[in-house]
This record gives sequence, structure tokens and C-alpha cells, in this order.
Amino acid sequence: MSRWASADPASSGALLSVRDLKVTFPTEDGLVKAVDGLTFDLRAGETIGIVGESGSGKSVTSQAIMGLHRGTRAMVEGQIVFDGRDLIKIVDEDLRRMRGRDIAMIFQDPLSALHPYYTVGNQIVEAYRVHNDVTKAAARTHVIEMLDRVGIPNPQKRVDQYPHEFSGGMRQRAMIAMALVNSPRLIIADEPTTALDVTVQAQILNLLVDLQKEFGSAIIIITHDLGVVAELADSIMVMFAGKAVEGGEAEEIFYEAMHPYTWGLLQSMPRIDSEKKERLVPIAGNPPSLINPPPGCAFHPRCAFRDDARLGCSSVIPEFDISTEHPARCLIPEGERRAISQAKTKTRTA
Amino acid sequence: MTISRRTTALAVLAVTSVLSVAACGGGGTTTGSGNGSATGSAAAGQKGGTVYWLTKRPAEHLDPQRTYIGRDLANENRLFYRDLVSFPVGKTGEEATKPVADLATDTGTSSEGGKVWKFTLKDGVKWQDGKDITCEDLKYGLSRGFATDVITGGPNYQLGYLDVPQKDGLPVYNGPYKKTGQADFDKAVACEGKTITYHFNKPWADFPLAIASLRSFAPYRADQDKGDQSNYAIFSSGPYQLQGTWQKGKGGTFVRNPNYDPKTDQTGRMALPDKIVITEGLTNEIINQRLIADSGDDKYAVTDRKIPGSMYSQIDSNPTVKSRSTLVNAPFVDYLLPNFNSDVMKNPKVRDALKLATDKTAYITASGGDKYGVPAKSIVNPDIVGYKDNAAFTGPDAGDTAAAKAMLQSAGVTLPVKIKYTYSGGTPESDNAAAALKQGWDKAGFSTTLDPLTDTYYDVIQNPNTKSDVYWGGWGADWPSAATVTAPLFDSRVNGVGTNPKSNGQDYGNYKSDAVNSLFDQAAKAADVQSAATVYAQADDQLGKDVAYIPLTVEKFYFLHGSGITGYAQSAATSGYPDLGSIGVKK
Amino acid sequence: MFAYVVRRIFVGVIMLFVMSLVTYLLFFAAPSDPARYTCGKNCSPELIEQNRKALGYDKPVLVQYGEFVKGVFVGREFPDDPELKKSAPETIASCPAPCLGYSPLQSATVTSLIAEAAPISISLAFMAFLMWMVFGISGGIIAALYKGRFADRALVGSALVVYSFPTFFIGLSLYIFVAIKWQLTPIPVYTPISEGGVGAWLSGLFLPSLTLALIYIAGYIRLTRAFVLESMGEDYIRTARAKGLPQRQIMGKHTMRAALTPIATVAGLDLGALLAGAIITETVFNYNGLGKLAVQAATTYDLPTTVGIVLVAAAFIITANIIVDVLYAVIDPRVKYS
Amino acid sequence: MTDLSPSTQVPDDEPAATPVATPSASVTTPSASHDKTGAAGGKRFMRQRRKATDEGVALGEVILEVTDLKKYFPMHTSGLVHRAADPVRAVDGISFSVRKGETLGLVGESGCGKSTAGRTMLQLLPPTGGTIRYQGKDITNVQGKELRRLRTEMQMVFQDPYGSLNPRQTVGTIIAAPFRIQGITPEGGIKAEVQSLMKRVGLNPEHYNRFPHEFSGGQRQRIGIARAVALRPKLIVCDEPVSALDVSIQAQVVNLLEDLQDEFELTYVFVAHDLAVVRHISDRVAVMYLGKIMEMGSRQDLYENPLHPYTQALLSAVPIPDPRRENKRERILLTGDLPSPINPPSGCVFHTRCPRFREELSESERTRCTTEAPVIQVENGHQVACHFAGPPKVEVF
Repeated sequence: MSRWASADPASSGALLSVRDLKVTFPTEDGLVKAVDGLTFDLRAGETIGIVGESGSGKSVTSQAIMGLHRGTRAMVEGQIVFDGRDLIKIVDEDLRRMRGRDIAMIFQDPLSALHPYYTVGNQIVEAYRVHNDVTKAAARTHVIEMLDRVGIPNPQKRVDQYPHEFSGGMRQRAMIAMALVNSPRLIIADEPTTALDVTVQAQILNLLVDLQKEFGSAIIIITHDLGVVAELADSIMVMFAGKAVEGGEAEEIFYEAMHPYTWGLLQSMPRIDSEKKERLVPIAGNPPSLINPPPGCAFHPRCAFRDDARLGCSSVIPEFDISTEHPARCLIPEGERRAISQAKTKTRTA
Repeated sequence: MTISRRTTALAVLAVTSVLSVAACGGGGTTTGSGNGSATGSAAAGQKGGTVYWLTKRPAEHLDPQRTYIGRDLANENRLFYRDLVSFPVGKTGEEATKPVADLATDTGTSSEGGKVWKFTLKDGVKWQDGKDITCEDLKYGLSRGFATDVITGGPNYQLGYLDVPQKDGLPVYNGPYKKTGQADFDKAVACEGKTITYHFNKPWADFPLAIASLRSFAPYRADQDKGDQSNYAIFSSGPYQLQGTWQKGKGGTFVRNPNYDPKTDQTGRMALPDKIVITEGLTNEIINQRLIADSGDDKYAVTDRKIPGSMYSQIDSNPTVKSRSTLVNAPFVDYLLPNFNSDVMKNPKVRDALKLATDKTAYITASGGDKYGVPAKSIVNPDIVGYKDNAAFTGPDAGDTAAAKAMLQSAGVTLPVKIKYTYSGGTPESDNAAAALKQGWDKAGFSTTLDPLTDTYYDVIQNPNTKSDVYWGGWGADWPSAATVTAPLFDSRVNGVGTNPKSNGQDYGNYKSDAVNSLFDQAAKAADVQSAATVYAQADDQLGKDVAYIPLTVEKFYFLHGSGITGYAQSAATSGYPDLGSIGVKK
Repeated sequence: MFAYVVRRIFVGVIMLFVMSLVTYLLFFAAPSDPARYTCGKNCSPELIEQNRKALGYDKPVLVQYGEFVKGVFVGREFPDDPELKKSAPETIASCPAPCLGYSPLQSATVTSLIAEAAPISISLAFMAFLMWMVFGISGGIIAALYKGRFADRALVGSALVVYSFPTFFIGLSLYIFVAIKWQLTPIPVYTPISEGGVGAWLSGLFLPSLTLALIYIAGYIRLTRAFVLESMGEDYIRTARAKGLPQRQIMGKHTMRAALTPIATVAGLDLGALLAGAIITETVFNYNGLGKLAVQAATTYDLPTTVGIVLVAAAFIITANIIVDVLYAVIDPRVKYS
Repeated sequence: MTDLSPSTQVPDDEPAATPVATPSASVTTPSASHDKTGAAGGKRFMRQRRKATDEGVALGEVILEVTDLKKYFPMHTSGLVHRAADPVRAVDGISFSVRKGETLGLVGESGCGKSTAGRTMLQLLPPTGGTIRYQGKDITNVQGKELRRLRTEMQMVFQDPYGSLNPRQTVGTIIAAPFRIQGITPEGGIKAEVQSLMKRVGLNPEHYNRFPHEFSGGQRQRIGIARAVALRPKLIVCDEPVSALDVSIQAQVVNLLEDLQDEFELTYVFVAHDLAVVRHISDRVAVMYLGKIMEMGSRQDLYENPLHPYTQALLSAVPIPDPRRENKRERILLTGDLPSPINPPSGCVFHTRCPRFREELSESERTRCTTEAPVIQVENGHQVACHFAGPPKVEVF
């Protein structure tokens, strides 16, 4: 990868090219800019991790790609080019046909994401038959195979059970089976393991890695947990207040982070493999308002490295230069940041 | 508990002369008015058609010995329960409440100063199954009233008057079901062929009035009697009989009784419609809205429900509707009772001042105006035989504040005099009326506390220990004689004033006067109604002098009827309710 | 499930007996004297005592209650007077089991009174139920689908207006304007199917059930709208969209199933309560159903009838509860009874 | 609407499928290793604790001692008549002690009974069995006044900062509640005290009259903490205090808890599922599974030398934000679902999912696991309830 993304999606050669995506929700208090100018590419079979805290816009991004904001008051602008077609512009019916078939989604809480009144089999069969003209019996056979494939024991019996009869891990497996039933080219996994216990999370992440190899799908994994993306992602985009603040290959983000927010995230997280009992370094302050974001760099009120006098952090909006390989939205000269980053990385891995 | 239609069920019946119909000028459907013929258009009435009677309150009893509601007593007499004597159909004035022979050959003969009465049955009077009405049937009917544990709810004059020995407060005879003491009853009521003889333990001068007003003395067929289960079983002796069964809360339909022979009937029952449908359970609003609309079968409808005050304007603004409205005297009188157990009211001057300060006009206005009633000059209804204004109450209707104040000042009490007024309240009208009275009294130097009772009323004020100074009351006579007004209300011996610590009967003001009591005795011994009336008038004078009561108003009935009705009449003969004896429908 | 239902019924029956006992105790604890009420003018204490005997209120409360319970199982005779039965057997009313008592104020057994009144209330309740379910639910769905737009505002607004009027007012207005003034319908009179056929039955039921239904329609529009909107916001609806299901299928299968399930249970309970009579509507339209009978019994101190209606009403409500719970287990696979 | 739920009531965070153990598997704390001589008013635990090595935990006196604590939730049978049936064994015989000034971490996955244990030891739930001693005194079944007095010394911080705050009360009222309930008026009045508390936990004291919904998640948790420390308790049970918070905020709250511990000489029982946070904050850690303690030891012992296969699997499952390490790691994956806490497996409750049982043991050894409940093994204060305790085959990190 030489640059984060090309200016023209047509020439990117990517499966999915998102350009300057903006999602705005009108509310009584004003416009909420949930996603504000997002750009990234995803090649077939690769995995991108979108990392951020609550309100950073990561989940809204995933729903915008699926077109789930259609029919609501949300305003979606920019380009989402999938397989050469702009998903923002195509008609509802075309988008509907692509959903579930070309792009599938795995949600955070499998219990609420599955309909409580229908059997798991019913819901997966439905997902299969809506895109494939097959008999119910054939669909059912296929679904049982899928359930078996995602590691659900005794699938003949399980197919006729209701979601509440599944354990949390099994439900997420069923969700994955539902997402994969049409062998989609893109899977969007929105916090797929957040509601799960750590041992189950490990199982599910393993399963996703295996299945990606088998089905060759590209994956967008959305999470707040840097540990999860460390395991899965080829590239990572860090989001803050609706904007991408840093993007790059996974190792670059972890070992050569170039944005103060990314540093903050890495440092504020206690690590299981760190025996040192030193104080955590939190990011000061609270998440900014999305209606009236701070002027200049949205992160500057919380930034430990801001230098308003020299750099104008509170007035100049930093750029996210997509022409570079590892863009970071920060006004601090790159050289300075590189130096800070190396110092920090040293302390982390020491 | 029986006294007021406001709080309780058992109403009353009233009396006397005219009521006829109002009918204001104008409409072609006007029936007679004033003292003219109450049945003017009835003369032109034709046979046939169906009359609808719309009402709210369900009949509690249609058993002759148990009925005690004015409306039901009247309708029973006109339709299916003939009596020895009845009030005539189509008469006005005093004639309306002068009994005429019905099942009997004449209006009865009395002897032994009114203690023995004899009646003879006509030939050819029959039950609905064609069997003759016999003397035994008359006797059986009366005997049922003695079964006080089965035949409940009806008038019980027979228990006090018939010459049957008493034990523990009840006659030794306990009715035809258990027959204990039958021999005593047989002695008191004897049949000899078609002649029945009643023996009373005291004179009963107005006995025929009682027969004509109540149904206690109506005949009853023993083989039809199933006790309480016969409550709604109607076995007719009159021109109509029940079709199917009576459904309480819904009503019933009456059709012609083939075994009724009009030739035996000299009371004037016209029996015009082929069918009479009585519908119970409707609300006042619905009934009167239907009568205003006057469409379909409602053209042939009459009612016993007053027009609600909220609808007066609708009627006044529509002459055709107004021509179908009638305003006649109701049998009820509203009055006030000073409590003779209260310290202030023991003072005669305070009672006088209260009387002078009472503003009847304001009371009537607050209650609903001239459609509600007219100022009363006595507790006795003007329609009662021998009625006279009570001189004590002929002052200005609006009261005389100055005179009242002067009287109060001379009474030797500190002003303002604090009094409590207890009344049956809870409706806007009753509360407004009480406030109107309070205003008059307070101007004259009283300071009145209002005490509305919204739940039970008479049960409360019946307690002699109730601490209040003035009570509200309402009354209607059982038959058109003062014997059923002042005597039951003010005879301290009958009501147990001073002897019964728990109840003052109906003498709620705890009034006790030996002079008045002896006048009641004297009147009761009178051989005839007229001479009794004179003595009752003397008693009333004394009551007025003592201010035992203060009359407020004689109530009115303001009714509507359908445009297709002929022979519409309301008279004292039917307690002011529409008289089914003359009503018919236009073809 | 079977054991669950049996247990619920058993508990229900016990509840009925407790309720009847409470009714007895409350009745005799009230200050008013029913015997005084039935006694005519000029009533002496002796006569009141006779009336009390005629009413059957002369024995101790618990003895009376015991007789009542006995009557439910083996039947009774009224009045309970061996002497009278011997001398005048025709005056004795028999009340076969299950006997809920005899009302001397209505001169009929309570069972027969209820048997006459119940079909009226039940007809009314079912008719109203039909109307409010059809109009309330469709209105609610329309309002939800057009949330925030004119149709929604109009429906919810008018529902609110209707909701704020007392039933009495709505009933009287419908009666006076529709039936009396404009004469769009005949004067509503209840006609059993056996007497006037289905047509007369339906036309008699129209206005009163509409009155009753209007209040419920208003409530159900709001209820349905809320449930549909809630359901539309559920994660599983998002899943359904993400699967690529057509809108029709999302609404018809996924949204409605979830939204209508709670409505079914609320509706079941509402219907159960209504079967025992709609007092105001029955009074306004002069329908002699259980509601009107209840008012009449309560205002005339008619204990046997009051107890009978309390029991019938409670039985309807208890039954409705059981049915709704069972129904819930059928429509919601998450619910299991053991 | 009537009861939709089946007959048992279990706290929200404990799914109906919960924890447990076999009859005799009780973890006994060897009392010899503790200094129980300290009477009330004995030497305070040193402020320098933070600098002490992990072995230094023997310093404070025992403030809380839990012995064979059990909490069962009753169940009943189906059928015509309900009879008591096997209960849910949420906590099934756990023993441990907490020393003044230390932090004991209680970790495990959902349904292991850790939250129930936390609540039971504070008497928020009545225990089914066992004893709880606070400062040497048996408080297992205290009630009324005494319990109320005890509440001034033992407090709780909850997971859901929003759900545990009354939305209709101002923050000032919420934080002042303990004073009012206990009838205590601090010097300078309640309001001044509350505002100083607010300041101490990092809230603006001017926001005294605001309502909970006006605060962010992290601030709400600060409110909950202020309320908990208002009466200067000695012991606080923190039930997943940071799991609902974002990473950056989580660090703020963890730091706050640590600062308060030093300042007010607090003792914490820290209930959490996040092994990294527990490692960071705890002095000693107990790992629970199906209502029982599987392994307990100092932080260092437990994380660097886990001896129980369950602890090893748990640690191995936690992802590390370090791709190079992640790529080298080999995970110890558990199979199957958590067994029912109503009918826990016989013998060692973990044997149904134990990788060592499955892969390393002989048939006869397995029989031991399925029939015999493991007795706690102690080595230098490091306790393991496993017949075949030992280091893992692969590195857990």
C-alpha cells in the first residue's frame, strides 16, 4: 500500500471505496455530524478495523454502507463505491438485492439482533431464500450445513430452536452463519464480540479468521477493543468525533502511532501482559459534542501535546492526507510526532 | 325512608282534583286544560294502534299487594287490576278523586261509625281466563298482605285497621301461606255470596279512597299465587293482559284481555289502543330527546319522566314541541322541619323568625323555576280533599326579612343565631336550593351552616339525637285525604317521639303536641271524609301556629308526549301521571 | 403446560370463593339496612324484621355464606322456610346447583338473572372488541408508518380527543344525534338472534358497541402505534433489513409479529374485563346486561345479585388472564410455564 | 400482563444458567498464614503499599473473612404442586480473606457467581450458608440497627452508573443520601461535605443541583463513587465499575479508585470480567467458575504462573493490542457451553470443558476428575483447586 486511498474510487482497484462519507442526523438541538468526511479503501479478502469509542461514528459508518439509513431522517453524502456501483445513488431495490447477498452484517448483540419469535433456522432460511430461488427443503439443508460449518453442534436439532435456547456464543455463531449463508464478498462485523465472554470471544474471532480464509470475504471489523483488531486486521482506521484521525497498516498503528489520540488509547488501556503496576495514562476530559464540535482540531481540548500558540490547534482543522500511506489528522509536525511515538513504543514494549 | 322520591324508592301517590293537562295554547293536539275536560280529545279517540310508555325506573313490584309506586298503582288500575272502587277516567277537579263503583255494585256502605264496610261484586266480572271474580278472591288478596315475610314492600294499612288481634307488634294472622290465626282473619273479613264485609278496629271513613288509590284490596286468585315468584306475574281482571312475561328493567307488552267485558265497567276506561308497550330503563335525556324528535313510534309515546332542566330552552324555542308539553301539579310537597329537640328551635319566636325569613321564591328558582313547582301554603297538597291554605303560611312567598329580624331580636337570643340545615344534597339543584334558603335566613339574623347528606338521608334524620336545627322533607299522600299527610307526619304517638330513643318515625322534627294528637283522634273517628277534613284542617292550623313545619313548594310535573297521542290527560286520579284509561293514538 | 393451567384454574376458583366471602362481609359491614329499604311507609321494627327474613338476611353472616357455598354445590330453595314449604310449597322457588342465590328484589334466581344479562354484555363486548381491534390496530399501524406526518397527527390527535371525552357523553351524543335527531340508525334496542335474527341483533348492537369501541379504538391506536414503532426500532428489524428482505416482508412478518403480541394480551384482558358488563354504555343505551344489573343490584342493596355478578366478573377476568397467559406461551416461544 | 418469567429470580447480571460446585469442594483459607491478632484500632496498613512488592500483601490485618460462603437461589418443580427443587447454586462454598488496604480481584465469566458473591458478602443478599466475618466479628446474619451501622463501613459501587442513580434526584441529593439514611450530619453541613466530595472525585461542585442524565457515563460513575465513599467506609465492593465505560474514561475512573484507596485507606473487593483491568488494580486475584474459586493468588503468581487450566484458558483468550505478539500466540480454546449451575458436573466442575482433561490425562486420571472434587492446594499463598495443577503447555501470552 503506497497511499491510504486514491482520489478517484474508480482507479483504486478496491472492492469497497468510501469517499468523503458524511452522515448527519437532524435533532431538536441541531445537526449531529455523526460521520464527517470519511475515506478509505478495502480490497477483496482483506480486513480493515475501524476503532473508536462510543460516539466516534464507527457504527454509523457501517450502517451507512449497508444503506440502513434509507427511509430515516439521516442525511448520507459522499460516495460508497462497491464493486463499481455507488451504493448511495442506486435505487432501493438494487441495494436491497445486494444486502445480505454481497454485503452481510454481524451485529454486536446477537440476542437482540435475532427475532425472538422465529427459530434460528427460519431466520437463516429466510436470508438464503430471499436471494436464492430454492425450495424450503433445499434451503434448510444448506442452512444446516452452514450451522455445522460455524461450529454449532447438533445442527439438525439446533436449526429448529429459538434464539433464547442458544447460549451467547452459539447465537453469535448463528449470526455468522446467517451472514455467510450467501457467501458475501464483504462482511461488516459491528462489535461482534463485545457482548461475549472472553473465552467465547476467542472462539468467535478464531472462527472469523478461518471463515475468511475459506470464503475469501473482505471484512470490516468495528470495535473499541484494540486487542481485537490486533488479531484480525490488515489495516486500521482510528475514528474520533466522526472523523478518521489516523489510518494505516495494523503494525504501523500499533508500533508507530502518529496521532495523540491513538497514543492515548494505547496508553490508557491496561494490558494483560504487562506486569508493571504503573498508573494508567487516561485521556483527559470527555468526548466532544457532535453538534458543536470544538473549533480547530476536535481532539485538541483533550490533547496532551496541543500547542495552540505555535500550531493553532484550536483554530486550524488538520487534514487527513489520503495520499500518504499512514495519514494522521494532526497539526504537530510529523517529525516531532515520530519522535514521541518511538519514545512511547519503547515504554510499551520494554 | 318512604317519604321522598328524592332519596328513596317508594314514592307515593297523590291526590285530588284537577291536574289535567296543560297544553298551552296553540297546538292542535291540545287536550283540555284548566278546569275543562281533561279528556277533550279523548272523545274523538279511536280504537286501535299501540301506545308506548317510556320510563326510567323499573317497576319493583307488579303484584297488587306489593305495589307502592304512584305510577304503577295508577297503571295497574287502568290496565289490569280492577278494584271494588276506582277513580273515574276523564274527570277533573274534585270529581277526579271521587271513587266510583268498579268491580262492586256501588261505592260501599259503612256502619258502626265507619268501622264496618260492605261491598257487593257485580255479576259478570271475570278474570283473564274467564272465571268469575269472587268474594273469596277479594278476601284472598287482602290476606296476602298479612304474610309480611313473603309479601313485602307494599302498603300495610290493613295490618293496623283490620280487626285482627296483635301480638308482638304484628297481627296474629300471618297470611294465607302459613295460615296461623286464620280464624281471626275470617272473623275480620267475611264473605257471604258476592258480598264482602270488612271489620275494622277503628273507624275508616276514607276507606274507599284507600281502595281506589292503593291496590292492597284488589282481588287475587289463590291458584295463581306463587308467593314472591309471582311478583311480576300479572293475572288480569282489567281490559288488558300481559303478553308473554314481564322483563324487569326492560318492560312488557299489554294486549287486550278477551274476557274483559266493558259493560261491567262504569269507571270510563276507554281501552283505546290495541297494545300498550312499556319500556323501562331509559335515561331522562334519551326519553325526552326522543319525544322532542317525535319520529316513528315515538309519536305514540308518553312518559312519566320530567323534562330535564337542560332541555327547557330546546322546548321553549320550538312551539310545536312546546304544544306537546304539559305542566301539572305533582303529588309532592317540599317542606322544612324545625328540630324541636334543638335548643334554639325550642324557642317559638325563633321558629317564627325562621318561617318569616324563608324565601320560597328563591328556593323554587334555584330548584328549576316554575317548571319545578309553585309556592306551597300548607304541607297538604292542594289536590287533597278538603284542602285549605294554612293561614300561618300565606305571607309573602319571598319571605319578610324585616319582620323576621324583628322577631329574632325579640326572641331573647344573641344574634346571629347559629343554625345547621340538613338536607338531601349532592346534586347542583339541591345544593343551590339550600344556598338560596341560607341567604334568606342569614339576612334575617341567622348564621346558617349547610349540611348536605348525599348517601342515606331519612335514615339519618330519623335518629332523634341528630344534631341539626332544620331539616328538609318531602311528602306525597297515599290517598287524597289529609289522613295520610299530617297524621302520619306529626302524630307523636304513631312516630314514637319521646318513647322510642332510636327513631322518630316520620316526625323528623320531633314535634309533639297533645292537642294535635287529640285532633287526629277526633278526625279518625269521623264518619265521613268531609267532616274528617274539617278536623284535619284544625290540626293543620295548630301545626302552623307552632311552626311544626314550613311549606316550601308544591312540585310540578313537566312532561312531553308524542304528537300521535289522543285523549292525553294527567289528573289526580292517576297521581298526575298520564292516564292510560283515556289515552289512544291517532290513526 | 396442562399442569400449569390446572393449577391456575384451581387458584382461580379459590380466589372466587374468597371474593364472594369478602363481598358478604363488606355488605354486612355497610351502614345501610337493606331490610329498611324494602319495607314500605309506616314501617315498624317488627315489620323490618319480617322484611329481613324475607330477604334472607336474618341469619349470621357466616351462616348465610355457608348456605351460599352449599347452594353452589348442591342447590338451594328459597325462601329457606320449612314451615312455608309444608303449607304452601308453590311459593318455594327452587334454585338447582350451581346456585348463586335468589334475589328477592328481582324475584328471580341469580343464575337466571345472569343468564339473561350475560348474552347481552357478551354480544356487546365482542362486537366492540371486533370494532376496536380492526380500527384501532389498523389506525395504529397507519399512524406508525406515517409517523410525524399528517395521517399520524390526525389519527393520534383525534384519538386523544375521543379519549378525553367520558363514555357517557359519547354514548349520549351518538344516541341523540345518530339515532334520534338524524335517524341514521334505528333506536338501539337489544334483540336476541333468536327473536330478530342476526340483522336485528347487529343493528341493535351497532351504536352501543361503537360507543364502547371508540374509547378503546383511541387507546389501541396509541398502543399499536407505540408497539409498532418500538418494534421497528428493534435490532432484529435492522437485521431483517440487512438480510435484504423486502419492506413488505419486514413489516408483515418481523415487525407485526413482535408488535401485535403484546397487543393480543392487552386485548385479551380488556375483553375479559368488558365481558362482565360495560356499566355506562349499558345504562345509556338501556341494555340490560351485566353492567346494568350490577348497578341495579348495588343501589338496591341486592346482595345475592351483587355477589353473583362479582363472581361472574371475576371469573371472566381470571379466565381471560389464564387464556392470555397460555396464548402468550403459544405466540412467544420464550415463555414457558411449568 | 402476568408473569412471563419462570419462577426463579436471579440478579440481572446472572443469567439463569449460573455457577456452582460439587459437594465437598470448598476452598479453605489457611488461617495460619494470616495475622488475625490485630484488634480494632491496630496498625494501619502502610501508605507505601503501592510501592511494596506483590509478596508484601501480608502486611495488613484481615478486615473481611469469608468462609464457605454459599448463595443458592431456590427453584421449584413443575406439576400441580410446586415443590422445592434443586436450587441455582450461584455461589457454592467460597472462602477467602481480604486484608486492610489491599484490593482483591474477583474475576470470571458471566454466570460464575462473582457479582452474587460481592452482594452476598455485603449482606445485600442473605447468604445460604457459610460465615462472613468483618474485623473479626461474625456479621453473617446481622440485621436492623447493626446492619445499618455496618453499611457505614461497607459500601458498593455498581456497574451501571445510570441504572443505579435515581433519575429524579439531583446529584446533591444522591450523594447526600447516605448521610440522611444514617442520620449523620458532617461538620460544616451536608451540602458543604457533598460539594467537597464532588470536587474530590473530579466533578464540578457547582453541578450540585443537576440530574444524572445531564452527566456523561464517566461522570455518573464518579457520582456513584462519591456516594460510596461519603461515609468514609473501610471496605468497598466494586461490581464491574468500569465495564460500561469507554477505554479513555475507564482509565480515569481506575485512577480515581486507586487515588481514593490511598487517601481514605480503603479496602476493595473488585469484581470484574476484564482480566487486564483486574491485573492492573488488584493485589490478589481469585478466579471463579460455576460458583467456586478455581485459583487464587497474588497478582504476580496468578498472571505469570497460572496453575489451573481454567485460568490458563481465560488468560490465553484475552487479546493483546500488539499484532506481533498476537500473531505468535497460540490460544487455549475452551469447548462447549457453561454447564447449568443447577446440576453442576460431578467431581471437578470444570472437567467438562477442561483442555487438560481432554488432551493430557489418562483414563484413570480422568476418573479422578469426574468423581472427586479437587481439594485446594496451597503453595506460598497460591491456591489452586485442581487435581493436576501445573503450568500450561503453551505460553498464555
